[in-house]
Amino acid sequence: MKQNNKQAHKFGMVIDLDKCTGCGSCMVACMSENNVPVKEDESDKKDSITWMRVYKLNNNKPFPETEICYLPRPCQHCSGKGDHGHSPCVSVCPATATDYDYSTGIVSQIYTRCFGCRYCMGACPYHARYFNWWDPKWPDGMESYLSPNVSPRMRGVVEKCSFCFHRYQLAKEQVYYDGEERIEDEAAYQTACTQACPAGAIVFGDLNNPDHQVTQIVKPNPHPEHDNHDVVGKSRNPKVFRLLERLGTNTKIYYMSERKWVRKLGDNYLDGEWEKADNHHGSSHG
Amino acid sequence: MNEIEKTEDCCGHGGEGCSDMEKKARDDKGLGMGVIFFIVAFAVCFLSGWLVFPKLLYSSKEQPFNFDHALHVSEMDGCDSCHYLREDGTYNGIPTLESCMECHDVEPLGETEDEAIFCEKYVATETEVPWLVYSRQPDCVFFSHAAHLNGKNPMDCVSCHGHIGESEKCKPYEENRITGYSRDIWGKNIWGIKKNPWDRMKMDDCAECHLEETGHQGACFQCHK
Amino acid sequence: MDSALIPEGVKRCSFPKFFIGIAIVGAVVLWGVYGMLVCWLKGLNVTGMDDYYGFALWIWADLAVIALGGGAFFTGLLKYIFKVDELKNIINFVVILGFVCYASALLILAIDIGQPLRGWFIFWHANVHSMLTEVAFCLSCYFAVLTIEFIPNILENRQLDKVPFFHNLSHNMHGVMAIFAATGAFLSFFHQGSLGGVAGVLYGRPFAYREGLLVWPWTFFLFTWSAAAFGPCFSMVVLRITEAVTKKKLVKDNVIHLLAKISGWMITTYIIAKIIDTIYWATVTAPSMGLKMSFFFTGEGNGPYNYLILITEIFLCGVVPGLLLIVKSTRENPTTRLIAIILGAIGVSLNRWVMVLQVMAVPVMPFDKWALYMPTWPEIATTILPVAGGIIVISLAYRYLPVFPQEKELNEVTVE
Amino acid sequence: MKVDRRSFLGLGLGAAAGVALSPVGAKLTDDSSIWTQTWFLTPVPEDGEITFEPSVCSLCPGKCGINVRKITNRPVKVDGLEGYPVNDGGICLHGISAIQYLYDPSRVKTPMKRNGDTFESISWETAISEIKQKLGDIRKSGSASKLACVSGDDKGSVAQLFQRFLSAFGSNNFYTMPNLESALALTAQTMHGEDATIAYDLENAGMILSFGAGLIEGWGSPVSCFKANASKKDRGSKLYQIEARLSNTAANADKWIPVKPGTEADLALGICAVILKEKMFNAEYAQYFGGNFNKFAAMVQNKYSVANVSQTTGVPEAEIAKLANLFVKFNKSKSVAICGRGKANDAVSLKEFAAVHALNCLVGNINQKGGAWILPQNEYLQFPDVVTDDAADKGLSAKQISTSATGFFSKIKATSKPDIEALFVVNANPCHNLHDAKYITDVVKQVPFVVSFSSFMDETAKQADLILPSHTCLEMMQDLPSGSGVTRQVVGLSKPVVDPVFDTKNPGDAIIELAKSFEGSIAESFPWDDLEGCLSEVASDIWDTLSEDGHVVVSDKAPGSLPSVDFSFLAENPATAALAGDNNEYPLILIPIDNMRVAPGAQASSAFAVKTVADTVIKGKDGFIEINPATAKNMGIKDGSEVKVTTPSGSVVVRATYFHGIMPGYIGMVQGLGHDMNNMYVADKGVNVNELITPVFETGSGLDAAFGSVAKISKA
Repeated sequence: MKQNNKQAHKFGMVIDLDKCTGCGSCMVACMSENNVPVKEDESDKKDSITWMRVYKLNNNKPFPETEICYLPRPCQHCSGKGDHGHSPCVSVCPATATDYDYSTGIVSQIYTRCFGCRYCMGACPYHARYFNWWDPKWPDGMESYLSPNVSPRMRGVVEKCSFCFHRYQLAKEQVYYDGEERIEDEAAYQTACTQACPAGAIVFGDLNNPDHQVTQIVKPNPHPEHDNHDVVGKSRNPKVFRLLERLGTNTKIYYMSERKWVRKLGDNYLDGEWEKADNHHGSSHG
Repeated sequence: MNEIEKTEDCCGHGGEGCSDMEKKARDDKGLGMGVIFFIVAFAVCFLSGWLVFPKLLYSSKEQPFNFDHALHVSEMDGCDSCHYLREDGTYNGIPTLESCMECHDVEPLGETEDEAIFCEKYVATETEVPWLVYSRQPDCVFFSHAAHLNGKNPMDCVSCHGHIGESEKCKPYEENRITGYSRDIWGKNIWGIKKNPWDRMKMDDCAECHLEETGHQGACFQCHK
Repeated sequence: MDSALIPEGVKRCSFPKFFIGIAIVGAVVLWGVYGMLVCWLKGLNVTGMDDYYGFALWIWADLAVIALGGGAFFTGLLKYIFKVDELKNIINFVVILGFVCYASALLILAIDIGQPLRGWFIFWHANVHSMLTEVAFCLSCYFAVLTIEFIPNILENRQLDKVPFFHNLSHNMHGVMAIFAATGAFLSFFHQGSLGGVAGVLYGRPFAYREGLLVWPWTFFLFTWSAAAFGPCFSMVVLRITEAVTKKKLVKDNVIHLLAKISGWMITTYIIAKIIDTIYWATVTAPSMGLKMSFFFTGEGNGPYNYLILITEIFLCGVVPGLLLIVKSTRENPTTRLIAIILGAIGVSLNRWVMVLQVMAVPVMPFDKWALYMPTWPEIATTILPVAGGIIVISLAYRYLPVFPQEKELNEVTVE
Repeated sequence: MKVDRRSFLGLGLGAAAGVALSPVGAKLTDDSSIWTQTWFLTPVPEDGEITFEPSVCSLCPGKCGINVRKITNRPVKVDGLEGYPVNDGGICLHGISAIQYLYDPSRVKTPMKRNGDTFESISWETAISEIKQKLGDIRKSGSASKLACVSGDDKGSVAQLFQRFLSAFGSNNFYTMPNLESALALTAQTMHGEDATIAYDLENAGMILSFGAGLIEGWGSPVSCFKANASKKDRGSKLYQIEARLSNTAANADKWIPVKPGTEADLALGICAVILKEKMFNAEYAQYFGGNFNKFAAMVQNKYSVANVSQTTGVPEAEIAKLANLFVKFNKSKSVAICGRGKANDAVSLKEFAAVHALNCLVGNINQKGGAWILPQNEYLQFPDVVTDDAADKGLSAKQISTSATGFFSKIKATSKPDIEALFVVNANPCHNLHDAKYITDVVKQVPFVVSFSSFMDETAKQADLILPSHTCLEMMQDLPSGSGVTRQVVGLSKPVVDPVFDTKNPGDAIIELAKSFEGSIAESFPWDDLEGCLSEVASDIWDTLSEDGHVVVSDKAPGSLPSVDFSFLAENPATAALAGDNNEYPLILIPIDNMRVAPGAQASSAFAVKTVADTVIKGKDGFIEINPATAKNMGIKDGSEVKVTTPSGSVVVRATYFHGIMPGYIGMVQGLGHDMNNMYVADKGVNVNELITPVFETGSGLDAAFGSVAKISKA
């Protein structure tokens, strides 16, 4: 159980940034699925809870060479340096309110355990974690659309994307009912954002399952990179990258784009490093 | 100050006037009174803590009317005729009025006055019975009955719910005034000490069993939502 | 009117005067308490923090007071373990100071967390991997130790001392104080360190992240070292203030000079280590994550976080006080010494600020922006609260307890 | 015995020890923490059985299939419906937000009657009889034609029942809000002389030449367009986007060709010219070209030479020629040209639509795979003839006031005493969504008797004398025909998936009830009890399938026959409508921006949708204009600073946000903001761009063709 054994799932996602239209369906699907509250004013994005946030990237060129691209950012569900499950946030939580589930690769967040020290937020470079600065509020009657499958959060705790874990739980119940043990079918467990995306830009599945589309697109390298042993699961598809891969967070959200400038924005590079990395990637695998 | 100085000046102090005798007497009196008060206060607080506090902590409610589990189990043979897994694997919990009405009607089947109440107050008016659920877990908990009934090593209801199926009377429902939990979650014993596995339904109890059965307590998201 | 409580043979200001002083500070305390209640009742939305600034003024205040309170454990260490006996004349005072600092830290933490009633989870459901857990445990243990170290001094109050039970208790406690001091030193080493670890382990935050030894990043050792080095500076600053307020000399110069000298060498050694650490980080650690040093101190919207802050921390408030305190002449010259110890206290606070707030400010994702933060009044009030509280504790202690063994001798009271 | 300090000490210590050794401390500590996990400040959703109910979304012209997840009859989530012919599982953010509209704070909870400046609740009976009273008087006075109705569209039984009511009553003043569907119908009418609609087979098209159509901004049927756009990568299809601003569509396109807004028609005709000059047009289809083809050919070649067009549009000559060649010779499958700026639901110009359609005709992609399909109107509703009486006939003999909603409002204002005595507004919010919204509001104020059928207290409802609140889409039964460019002709059935939350009615039922309250011909024209009864009769052919499967696919392949093309409208080279106002006084041009995350239609954005909007669109309550840094710097305007935007229609203060992707000299403002509603999530956030745009009417079509407005800005 403690290590990523063969039986274990490793759920992950690949997002095709060339298909993403920035329409916001994923964001709303997520809010609606996960009982995320809405404040009167959400225009201060630094205290606006959006488990799935869509960033607008641009190539910083003047008219008419300008290009823009949208980048959806759920929790990256890092498996941490060397893929050992010590995600930046999990290893710092003092009360074990967030853990790494070795059987699914999902980083949990337990609202009733969290006491709101916010250390995990400081640890997360993706700003995927959100604090409940306010009590959750819904206008009269509106709370009757809340789903019982995700418990609403109280003031003073941290919350984040859970890969719609409750859907996994429900899928599991079905599997048990049918007298099986394990979810094999890709369709049986999909996140709300994946399901909603009208462009089909998001592909979700089990990175340990070769039959799953996500694995076939990403082709993750199971071995540590020779130049940085912390990095495991780097994609062997030259068009696919991860956010801040060099930190060794080993995220399970992969991004895909034909556009060089977009791929370059996925990580920090010293002058000249990017070209090297890209060419290397291109030549050795492309 | 350091030790040497202290001892010195306290000896000096002792030297002037007050003889050890007087000192002793003064202390005894003082301490004596102190001790008496101490004992009294201790006794009062200690006992009220053990005896009165639990009474205050829990409220006690009766069910809308008595439900005879023993009778129904024998009539319907087995728990799962009323408490069952739905097609999608989720658990139906307390049966809805609708499913009760598969057998019951406005006209009582038996003579018990409880059924009479049921028929006129609920069946007739088609209002759900506001049962008080002894084993209701808080909102943050996801418990999969399917996993425990259909999983690798299936469990029977008793191991968690005890012998409620054999009860003829519904015990009063006790609710923790602070947390709103049913008392059965924490257990009857104020320290939460249990004799039988079903005496308590706290996370530790789940973890304990999981550790035995699966070799691991399980990840948070296994049972939380 | 309270003369019965005042230690024998020393002079204290009149009670009304004292009372007015306390009342004024008390008003500040009340303001702080109000701020605290606002935070607890309304929730943390009343603060200037946001999802980019989960750690802000409060956490800084925690780290700072603990570093400044470091004088307690270090002086204790010197006196009880290394038997530097002169320090007995200041040990009571630094213990009280440490007590105040650690009490403040705990209070602020209780306000800072989103669900104070669950605060105890950190002990009950502890995650051994978390630096914060280590902090919590050591911090509270050491606070207990400080309390124990403080008690004998309290029991020496003229009235309490009359009770033989207390008299003997304090006597015996003095006997075993060395053990507590040792424990304290040990605990402090860890929680001072783990406070450094708090930032150092954040491998998702290139500005904070440091390689290290075993499970401890370099910041772990730097924080301990800096606390030991700058703690005494702060103790001396506060002593100087107390002397100014009471218009009395309370500790003999040789004691101060000794402490200053030790502090000086500690600072110098620390700052050398710090400089090496910074260079290594700037040339190896950060670049390995694809970031140039200049990125962290320049760049659009970086607000106050430019090279100046780095230079101030390391040179003005590190190298300078270090040198001033190791050179005999400047060390023994009251003015330069005062400058040095003040700079030192500022330096360590600044270091803690940088290691908390600049970490949050620096964007990590290439398309993200610098984040800045401005505290609100409840944050400020609750941060000043323990300071005011501390002033009251120290005043009371000074007035009613024999804190300074040398006071009598240094100020002969002429009974008229 | 003397009680001294020590006694108290003892007391205290004793008590402390006693409590310490009792369970109190531990239990209270634990329980207090548990209390914070279950306290009253956080709602606990009720658990229950999970069920799914398929339905169809009516929030926009897209008409997507939705699957509503319910917990014991309580809708908790809206998903896209797998396998539905329009959206196959996909769904947009507004559809998902349908559950929020149910409980929207600005909903009208009961029928309302104006009382001075306020409203009072009344019963449905009173409401209906009040209307009957008023309308009765109007008829008696022999001016039946003075009843008008503005509707969101004219498709589906609900809209058509309103139209029918007007006919039975004796008025032909039925207007629909500007929308793509009607523009397409008009184009088909003009170019093929058929009562048809145009659909685009985008998912099979090779090259898509889009003249500003916001394929992923909500144009046409949004989700199906999203899907078509997403699949182009795999199909090797290419999208060429022609517009002044780097919209999401442009950013997502294979090539973005900036062009001066308003000159799209010129560019299209310019490309036609090249195609004709090079004789690249499709010879087979050319035999269907009507008489005026040669005249058209001659006209474009001398009026729209590459040089001229490059001059007017700002597109390099080489680019134009290249586009023409690509468009004709694109190797994969057929190319198709589409138009209608952004969501194409405000300004539309017939000239533009015709010119772009001409391109499709020239390459001969008409009724071809991947081309433009001329589909007969979906006539699944067979209403019996309206029964009319003299009053009705008299009214119907009167001429329709205008051809467009905007035109209608401008006309009735122009005349001193209103031509209109009563106005119905259904599924529309003209006081916010039409150009020069403030002016429109004044006009509506003038109309003696206004009845709104809105679900929400929106800008138009606020001006009404009576509000007959409608269900929201999840509460409502209605038939929803697909359209707006989708090749599959589908009729969907929206079902009530939840009991009405408030005392509202289906406007279809309401209008039937109203009609029946009249004696004689009007009642006779409505021989049904309710909408469902009506549908089961007038849609009898498909009703069984519809009510069982939830949708019916009427047709999903291109018509076999090829329609002839009539170029005479274009051959006359109709004038392009120019923006009102003096360019010297107003050096800049303001263009509305369509943003998928902002709902532009009859209903305002949901709380969810507003939350997703960027802080460069709304910040606090402030709205923004997009401006090219070059333009801004010349005027000394800083990023994020406040500016005053002035147009001939009015002026507002907003903030400026730099965007390299907008053409220098132009400023953009997001459409669908600045609502004046009792709903904290949208109220007063941003400004309504429609208040800044003066309508300009295209000669011939009479459509409002104002693609923007001349404007000037200054530091505020």
